[in-house]
Amino acid sequence: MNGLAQFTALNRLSLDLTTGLQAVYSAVPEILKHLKIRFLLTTALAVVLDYQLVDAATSDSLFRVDRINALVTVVLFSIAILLYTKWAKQGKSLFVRKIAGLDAVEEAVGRATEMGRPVLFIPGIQEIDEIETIAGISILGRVAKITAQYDTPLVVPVRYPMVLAAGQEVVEQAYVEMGRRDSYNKDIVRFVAGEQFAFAATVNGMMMRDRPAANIYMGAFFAESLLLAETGNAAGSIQIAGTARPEQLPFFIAACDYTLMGEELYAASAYLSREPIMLGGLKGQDLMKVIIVALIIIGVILMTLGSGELYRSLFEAV
Amino acid sequence: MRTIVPVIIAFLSGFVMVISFFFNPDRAFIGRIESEVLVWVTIVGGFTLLLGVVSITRVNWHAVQSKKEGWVYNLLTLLSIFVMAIPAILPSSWSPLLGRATGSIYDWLFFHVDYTMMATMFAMLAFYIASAAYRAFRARNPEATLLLITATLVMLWRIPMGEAFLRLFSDNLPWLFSDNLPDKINTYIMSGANVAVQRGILIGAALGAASMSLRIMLGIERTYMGKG
Amino acid sequence: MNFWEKVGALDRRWIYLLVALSVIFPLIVPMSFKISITPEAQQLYEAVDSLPDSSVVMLTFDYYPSTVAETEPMAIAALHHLFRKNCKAITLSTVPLGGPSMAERVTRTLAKEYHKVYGIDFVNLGYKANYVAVLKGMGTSIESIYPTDNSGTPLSKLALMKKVKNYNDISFIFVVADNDIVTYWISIVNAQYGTPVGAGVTAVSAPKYYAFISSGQMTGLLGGMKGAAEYELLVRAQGMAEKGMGMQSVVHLMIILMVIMGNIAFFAARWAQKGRSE
Amino acid sequence: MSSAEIIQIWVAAFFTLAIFSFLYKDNPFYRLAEHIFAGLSAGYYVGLIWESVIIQQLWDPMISGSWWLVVPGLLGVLMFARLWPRISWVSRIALAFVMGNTAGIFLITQLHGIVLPQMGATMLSMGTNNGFASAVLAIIVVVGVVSTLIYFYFSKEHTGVLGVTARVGIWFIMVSFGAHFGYTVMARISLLIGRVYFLANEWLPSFKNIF
Repeated sequence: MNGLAQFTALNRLSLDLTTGLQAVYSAVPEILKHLKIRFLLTTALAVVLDYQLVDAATSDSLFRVDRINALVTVVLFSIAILLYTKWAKQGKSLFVRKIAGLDAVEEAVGRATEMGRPVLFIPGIQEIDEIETIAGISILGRVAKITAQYDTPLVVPVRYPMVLAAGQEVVEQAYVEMGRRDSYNKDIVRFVAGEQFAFAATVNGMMMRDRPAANIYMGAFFAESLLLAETGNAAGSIQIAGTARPEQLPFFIAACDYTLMGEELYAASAYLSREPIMLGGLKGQDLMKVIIVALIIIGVILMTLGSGELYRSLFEAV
Repeated sequence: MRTIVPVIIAFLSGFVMVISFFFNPDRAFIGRIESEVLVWVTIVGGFTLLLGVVSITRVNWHAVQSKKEGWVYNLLTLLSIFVMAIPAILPSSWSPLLGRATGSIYDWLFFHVDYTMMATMFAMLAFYIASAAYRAFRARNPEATLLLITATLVMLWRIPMGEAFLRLFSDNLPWLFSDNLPDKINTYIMSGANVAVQRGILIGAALGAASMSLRIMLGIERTYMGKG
Repeated sequence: MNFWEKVGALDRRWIYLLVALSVIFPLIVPMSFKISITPEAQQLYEAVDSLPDSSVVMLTFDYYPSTVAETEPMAIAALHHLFRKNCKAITLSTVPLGGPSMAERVTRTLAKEYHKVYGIDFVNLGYKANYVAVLKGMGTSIESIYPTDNSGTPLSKLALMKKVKNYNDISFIFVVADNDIVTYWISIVNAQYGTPVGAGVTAVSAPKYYAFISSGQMTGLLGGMKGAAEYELLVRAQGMAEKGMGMQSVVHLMIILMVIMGNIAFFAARWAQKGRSE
Repeated sequence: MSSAEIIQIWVAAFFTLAIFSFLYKDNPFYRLAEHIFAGLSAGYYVGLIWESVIIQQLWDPMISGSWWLVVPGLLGVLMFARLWPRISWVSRIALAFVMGNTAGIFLITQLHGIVLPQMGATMLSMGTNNGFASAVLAIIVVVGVVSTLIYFYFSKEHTGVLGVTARVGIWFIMVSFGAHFGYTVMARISLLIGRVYFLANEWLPSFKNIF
């Protein structure tokens, strides 16, 4: 079988899988879908089992038979992501639980309103093309809606021109939506400084002067996160942080009142913005997590019973 | 046209990599395509770095021209760019001071100015961590308390003096801490709880990265292309 | 602000002074401590030590100048080990800011000490852009990605490179890094080509790689300055890291005290507050 | 110590102290050092890319026969169109070519190189056949991985069994972040030690040769 025939065979295989799955999906409500998916997966594994047993000596064959486990994973993963993205675009109601961190943000802004002191929001210190900055900007939109409603002063220092533009757009839209176009002014979102530590030093100055009631850090942060959180603590503000960078999370947890960790930041912005691409991705990944947990538990049970080696070998990277 | 062509190119460039993974590179023709595409990507990738240099030069040039506040500093940046770049580009056959090899201006400036400053910039973090340790790290809730207790244990375990201190506990109270307490920290905290959580986060992050890659390849995610 | 609140909000520059003193103190009063070897450092040492004579090892300089205090001693100790065991070293860097220059300096200085000949015992490939394509590309042919070495000599003219086509001809990859490239060396190179990968990383990134150690995808791990000191001890190459451990201990104890005192001030302030408001 | 060495050490010491001066407060020395640093780093990229990409990967191979490399060369030049908003769309082709390729590699390697092997490594036997300690460790790892994954699961409310697992997850996460905190403290201190070591052992001794 030359390369071309192999390619069309592969193509037909993935098409059959997609149409088959599609038929199943449309007929079953969402919870049942997870069970259905697990049933389908065990049949797929049966297919894999006899491929995996094919002697690796045929590795000089055109097609890397020993990598069939990766093929099944990639095809299954792609179907899950694409189907959920399609439904999200069709406006289907896809449930995402409310992230506890968002309640903490609303509470903090509420407290700032009571005390009549400003809210300081930093959408991370990275460029606009970073996913964390995009997530930070969508959470800024939510905060701006609340500050618009209660006329609480809002300060948003940023480090890059493109983030400035995106921030101003989101804040203005929030004020217009809450019918408070008059109380919106252009320098709520302001460009502070380019260099990392100069940015932190300037924002620290603002914190000690304006003494904001709430500091909210949502986005990508690096070593200067320590400086910000520490000064905010000294200025007596409630502090809520959210970042996906693992090395900064321990410091934010120890120095802030509430912290959104890693994927929670993306889930919070998907929850708020309901943006189809982000929502589809999140739901697809959630489905994969269910499958992964199920497969792990099956593996642990088989291994404890002493007959799990063959099953476990399906997950080796070759 | 402005988005269809790039989307197709992104898909083809990615699809070659996905397909060639499932074929034997030396047997299938796709292997030859893959290897050539990879060479091209390393070449085009190199130019993105130059893009950053051109934009820094432009930003500083505008600042100097418009005599913005502190434009002298911007002039310094411009000078530093050329003092470093020009000798490096000229062929080293003309004089050992040119080119990039040891003994050239490029190498000297890098090791004795750039290298030093970068090492010092991050050395300041030690000061920030110490002051944050005192002024900000509070056991304000149960989670932060557990974090700080584990952190203290691991910090003690990581230094020889601390290890000796920990071993005091296990030597004098073997029934409570069994034999070697420091080893227990390595086994149960680092290779136990830490491995479990890092693995959970790794799997979550890998699913996120794969999802983003799929969307870039299929042209669903196009923010990197910019507006317009 | 009651007394305890003031104590808790001491001006940070006093603390900076304390840090400076606690770093300078061990310089005046030199201290040496017995450094214990973690199983992960032992695993890395044995993996390299068990390599047969003149086997080819890829040593990568994937760190920025900002973390040289932790990473450079690891690269130097690794090179000592390779030259002493008469292994062939192929060095490269995926870091554009300084990577190739640091690789060049470390290899050239150590080569003099061990009378190693460039092109036969060691080669520095330098930097090529877009590390994902570089790592994947070297799977089929190193020469396709690196037509020449760092100083421009075509690979075909270097004796060592004639017998090394791709990862199949490399016995071990020793990654010294301060960024996420380690995950790609594992998820691209080790997963697809099977070449064993060991790594020396900064302390801030070490905990993450325990997951790869326990899944067997990574053979050995050094974490931060302590990891560097452990490898220096194993290779018996007196180096910078070991000297630094004295200072490390003093400052660490000071930071632990800081956390404890800070929390005492925090709870005392809250307790005083409660006392006054009842 | 030759005069060249002394100059080297004093230049390096000047810039080290200029950066450290920021600790006291932002000052002209720091801004001077900061701007020179930005310039030198950009200059370093020019020298590096000129030789390692343009000369070694493009010019030399092209003049010795592989003329088709002019295509990636042109694609690379197209990248500069990004700097002028009017024609920035031209750069998309080059950007799409690179991003698409990386996406293709990541789609495979994140699933094949990370998800699958990490799943396999979590399938541990909880039996006590090879020792009580290994069974305890297996339980910790399996419960930890499952509870961490459930903590980052967003498609159902964290109530009932799911809620309990997520709670367990947060405790595991706090222990792991505590360990991470302990490691990071050492990282930051080592960097400071590196610089203080340079000042004390190289810069101070150089005073003898001058005064």
